[in-house]
Amino acid sequence: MAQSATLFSTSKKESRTLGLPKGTLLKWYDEMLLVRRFEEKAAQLYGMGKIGGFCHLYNGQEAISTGSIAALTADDYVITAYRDHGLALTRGLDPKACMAELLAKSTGITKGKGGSMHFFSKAKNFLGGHAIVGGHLPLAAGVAFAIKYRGEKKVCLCFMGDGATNIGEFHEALNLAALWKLPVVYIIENNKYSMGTSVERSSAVEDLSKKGLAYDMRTVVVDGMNVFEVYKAVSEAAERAKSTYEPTLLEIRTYRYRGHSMSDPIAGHYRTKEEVDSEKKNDPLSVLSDVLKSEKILNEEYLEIADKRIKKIIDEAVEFAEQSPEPPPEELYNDVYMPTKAEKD
Amino acid sequence: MAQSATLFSTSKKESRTLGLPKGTLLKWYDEMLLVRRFEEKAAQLYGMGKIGGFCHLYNGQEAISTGSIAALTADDYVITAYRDHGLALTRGLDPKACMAELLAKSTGITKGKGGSMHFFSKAKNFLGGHAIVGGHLPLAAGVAFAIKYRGEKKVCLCFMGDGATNIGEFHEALNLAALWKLPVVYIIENNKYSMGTSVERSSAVEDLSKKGLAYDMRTVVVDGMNVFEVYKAVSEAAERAKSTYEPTLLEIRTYRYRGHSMSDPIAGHYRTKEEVDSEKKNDPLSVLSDVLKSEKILNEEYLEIADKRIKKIIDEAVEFAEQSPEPPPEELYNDVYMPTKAEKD
Amino acid sequence: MPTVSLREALHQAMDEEMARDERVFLVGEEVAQYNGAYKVSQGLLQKWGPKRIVDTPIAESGFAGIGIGAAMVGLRPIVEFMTWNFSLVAFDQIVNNAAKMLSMSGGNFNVPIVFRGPGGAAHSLAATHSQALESLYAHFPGLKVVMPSNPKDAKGLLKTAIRDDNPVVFIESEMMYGEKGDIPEGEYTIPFGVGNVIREGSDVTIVSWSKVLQHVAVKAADQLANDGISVDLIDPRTIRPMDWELIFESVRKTNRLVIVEEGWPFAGVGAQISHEVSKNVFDYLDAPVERVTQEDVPLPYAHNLEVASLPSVEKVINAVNKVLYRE
Amino acid sequence: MPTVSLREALHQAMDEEMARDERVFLVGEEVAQYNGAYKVSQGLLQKWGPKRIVDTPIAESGFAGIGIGAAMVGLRPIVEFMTWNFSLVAFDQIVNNAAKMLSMSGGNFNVPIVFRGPGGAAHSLAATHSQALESLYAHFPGLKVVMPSNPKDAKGLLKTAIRDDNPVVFIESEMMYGEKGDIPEGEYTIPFGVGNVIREGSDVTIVSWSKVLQHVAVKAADQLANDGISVDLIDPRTIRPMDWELIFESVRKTNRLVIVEEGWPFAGVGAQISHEVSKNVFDYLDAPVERVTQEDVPLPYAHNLEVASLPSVEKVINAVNKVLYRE
Ligand SMILES: Cc1ncc(C[n+]2csc(CCOP(=O)(O)OP(=O)(O)O)c2C)c(N)n1
Ligand SMILES: Cc1ncc(C[n+]2csc(CCOP(=O)(O)OP(=O)(O)O)c2C)c(N)n1
Ligand SMILES: [Mg+2]
Ligand SMILES: [Mg+2]
Repeated sequence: MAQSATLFSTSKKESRTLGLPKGTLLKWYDEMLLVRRFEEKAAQLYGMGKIGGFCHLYNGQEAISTGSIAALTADDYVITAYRDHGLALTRGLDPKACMAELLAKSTGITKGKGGSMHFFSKAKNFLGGHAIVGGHLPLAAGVAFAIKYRGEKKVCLCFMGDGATNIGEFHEALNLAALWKLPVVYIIENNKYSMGTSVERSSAVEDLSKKGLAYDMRTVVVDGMNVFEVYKAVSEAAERAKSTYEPTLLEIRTYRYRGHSMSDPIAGHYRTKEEVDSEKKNDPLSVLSDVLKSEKILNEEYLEIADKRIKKIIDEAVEFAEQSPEPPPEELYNDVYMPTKAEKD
Repeated sequence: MAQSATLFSTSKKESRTLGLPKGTLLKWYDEMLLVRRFEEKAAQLYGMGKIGGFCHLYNGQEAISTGSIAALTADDYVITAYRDHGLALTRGLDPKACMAELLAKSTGITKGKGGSMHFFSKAKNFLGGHAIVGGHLPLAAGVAFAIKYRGEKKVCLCFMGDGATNIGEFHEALNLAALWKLPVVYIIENNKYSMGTSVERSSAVEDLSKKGLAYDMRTVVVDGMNVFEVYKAVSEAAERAKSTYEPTLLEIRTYRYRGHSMSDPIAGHYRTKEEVDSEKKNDPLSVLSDVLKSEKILNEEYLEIADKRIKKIIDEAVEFAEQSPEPPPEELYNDVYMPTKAEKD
Repeated sequence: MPTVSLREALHQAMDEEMARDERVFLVGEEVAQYNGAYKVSQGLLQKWGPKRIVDTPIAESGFAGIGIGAAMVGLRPIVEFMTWNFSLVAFDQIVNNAAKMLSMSGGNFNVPIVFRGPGGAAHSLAATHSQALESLYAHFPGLKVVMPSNPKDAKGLLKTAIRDDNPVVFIESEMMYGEKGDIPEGEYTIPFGVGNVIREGSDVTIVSWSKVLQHVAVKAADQLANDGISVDLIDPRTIRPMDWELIFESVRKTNRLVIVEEGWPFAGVGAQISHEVSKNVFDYLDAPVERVTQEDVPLPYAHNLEVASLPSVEKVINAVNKVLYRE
Repeated sequence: MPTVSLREALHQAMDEEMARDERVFLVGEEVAQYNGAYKVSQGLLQKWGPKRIVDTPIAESGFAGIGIGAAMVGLRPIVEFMTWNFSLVAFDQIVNNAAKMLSMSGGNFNVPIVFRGPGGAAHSLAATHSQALESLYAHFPGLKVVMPSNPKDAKGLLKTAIRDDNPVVFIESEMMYGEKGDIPEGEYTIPFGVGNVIREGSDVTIVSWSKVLQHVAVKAADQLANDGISVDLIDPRTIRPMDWELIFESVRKTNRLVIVEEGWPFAGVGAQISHEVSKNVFDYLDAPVERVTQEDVPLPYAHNLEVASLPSVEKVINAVNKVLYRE
């Protein structure tokens, strides 16, 4: 019952690169590589004890951040869960500020307040980074409510994991979004596991797209390892939200390369090394670079240069983070309440 | 996608009275009449200020309590929301104790602790009477969990209103019941309104049976004004739960004659008097008595006698309640904690 | 000065703020077409239309969260809970998403939202429907908690709450909706953190708020007055921020304190007041602080037990006699 | 006496009670196949099978409610919250369905259930994942609240909790799971409401529990001892019921009280202890009660701010100096 994206196949000349300009395609590759390298560096720094708390990496899911964000304008909104580095970087949050946040520095994206799970940027309409599973789903409907309230042509993308589809707020948020026709796109990043629990052990329907039927919500299943597929599906859903204020549910199938968080081994408890390795054969970066190679848009040499360019960005980010001061003690008492006129008079 | 009940049409000689013994059919009528009269009396006493708090009457929904409870054995469990008088009486809770509860007397079914919204009886496996919408849905799954845990051949019937299908616990409870295959039957008493809000204004799907699709749960739509239809559907679902431990979702369509609670007028705000009157033409008691008449199982004279018999039961219940003492002051401190061995040693 | 009911005062505050600021809207169960379960929003749908007066399904987490999300991007929602008891299914949204957003986002996003509705016991609504929950919400930094005791304060404080840039928990009383009082002509607001002296006195300080202030503490103060005991009766009006100085000042004068609250005793608001007073004006206290609270039990349905469980004039007078060492 | 970690002690308690009573089962996220997010249930699936060690989806209201329903009909569930922070989405189930069932049903149905998991801050988990919530749960009559500070107490109290016929909120500490201590050989239980004197002393009473007792209060007491100040250090072990007499007795002896808790100050457990002490042993107090709590802010991610926000040895020593009027 899950329909497949049609906007491009119908309204645009169909090609493996969707007729997108070369610059865009190369930018996509760079974005995905940046996320991949950022996460690898984060893992390394975590191992060195320079990053604390929980740290959930995005490796393997990079096609989703790039394909989704590419479908948005700067005015649109993005909100996600704690596995937020990839979407934040792709949305344009400064790698320096993101790295500084992981290192708990005052120059961090939230001044060291939120850490890995709580990236936020008002300037980029990036609404977090939320650590209570499902808790941000109603917020996304609220953002969409505001868009419609003001009669704006915007959309809110709300990302969640497969596990989040089993909590009550999923039901309440999707029912309200469909009932009130709110311009929100709910995106399930189905990486097959919620921590150590597979989809079939946590959801009565293994085909998560069936959950859209309870809300008569348009639902599409998407290959999350192919950035073009993600871009097509999210573009259509965003377009639809902006033109008709109708919500869409996307189940984007992907895979998490790392453990759930840094404390969780990559394989063993609940999945085999073989499974992880075979999933990696379908790596989103390779999928993209192979297309771009065969379309003669890039070559091996480009890849090497890109690698260096990204490495430099990461190194600079780390250096910036390392050299930044930790938050001053008085920072503890800031941002608890916003001083308001009401209180001052 | 909602399948219709088949157990009887297939496995039993089909007849308008399902081949049920005369005694059973007459008992059904008496049960439904008892509920109807009990509620009318409650409304009267509420008007006289003898009943306090919230009081949600069952008038119009009597075919559901009788048809459902008739499908159970004494070992099965029943749990519902605050609109609980009908199911409690039909399950066999003493009308005297129920009326005494409404009058807040020490002889009440919960000694005056719970009132109208919280009827309970351990002896009858009647697990309440719950006033937080949706809050009892997970409890029902828990009761079913215990049945399966012990390997018993029992079922738990869980009743809820149409409005309760929009709250998160509906989603969590049904997903868990389907995922774990628990012997519970979730019964939506769809009386078209949650307080003043119609189904189409509260649910993204007006056909509530669609909500079962998100859990691959067998779902049946039932005419709640026809006690035979209810009996057939619940019998099948109960049978299925006991033999396979599989849950079922029933959407039983009915209508509430009175206002939501005593403070809510019967019509005006959100529904017209015309609507109420036309719904009443399909009255569950008449539906049953008409069948029984045409089948020559009862006649006008029987109805008059039954009326008297039931009136007497109600009058005695009121008298018992009126004459019972209010709870003694020290009762306030009972039932807060259960004294346990653990604490005594 | 016009005389209006608490219900009308709250209605005026919402209506005036909606006229003043088009970002303000009201969302909740039965607030629109039904005109409010307790009629506080009577007529607002007609006046402001379905865009700004929004009925919801029964999904407290969902619509509380929708309010928070809308507030993050600049709207100013008023979220009505039919009663505060039902906020417990939206608890995480209020104490995590609303209370901590400004801090967790490092100042990126504030949440200008008002959660309002009636709290505490009404008549015979039994255990789940009769809870006074102010101490739970006041426990969380990031939230403000407001509990008006009369129409004037209710209007002025609700307008302040709607203009506040932080999440505000605004707890009313179903049993007071019909109670009338004078309010000033025209526009006014009342700042948070500024308490009110209801009765000036010298023998004993009583701190109380919301319904029990009017239904119990005031009556007790009057009876005590006939008895020659003068009560300094203080209404903090906002629980968080609390007007500590006003309370300390009073205790420095009377040297005796009784706190009257509707909630349960353990870790209630009164415990905090007792601690702060003992800590800050220790040397002025001539007697241990006494608290009158609900009995430490779930509230039963039966009226006689309900009355026995809740604070009463008699309990307050006994407490006052205790701190005055009178028989 | 065997020496075991807190984790092992809790594991033993569950394992022994499951052997003793087949009605006991464990349900929660990752408790079975994953052996527990913090490995408290390590090996239990292998030993007891999937019928009694049950993995759940992320649906805290759902599985907490399943536990309550199962308990109503005679099973004895242990519901594990991966951390107590996540209990906030199941709050209504715990404080209404579990806490009030016995009372609302007029004694028809009791709820013998244990809700357990780690509470409080670990390391840099930020605002939503670092909450010490004991005061919220202790506020509700019908619940018992247990907070062990060492392996011996943890095992004995958890066994008592599992055998208790009422809902028990059992709050552990992630940061103590690996900490070792001696436990008695074989079968034992520890009753609720009986506190423990950790250090005998005469100059000042310190009341503290769980992690901050071991990580902060004990260290402070030792430093103070070197400084010639003898601390009577009390671990109530259960917050509700509270061993009031033990605390009063100590204050009658030392005339001074400092309460050290991890939670926020406003209407915290410490406020209740401060009030009860002031009220019941007023004449014995030579100084106002001091409290050391978390700062009144959401806990930030940055380690230096986290440390600055939480109770510390230095803060406790300052508080002790205050009640002793020392510089
Ligand atoms: C309400 C709640 N319960 C439990 C947790 C602990 N927890 C954090 S992430 C997680 C798994 C989520 O899995 P999924 O939604 O699939 O997202 P993914 O990690 O795969 O991206 C759990 C159980 C939580 N943060 N919030
Ligand atoms: C969580 C919660 N929110 C709101 C309420 C107030 N309330 C009580 S009954 C009701 C309507 C329920 O309608 P429905 O589920 O259709 O049951 P019906 O009354 O029609 O039998 C509402 C909103 C409540 N009791 N619990
Ligand atoms: Mg996942
Ligand atoms: Mg209904």
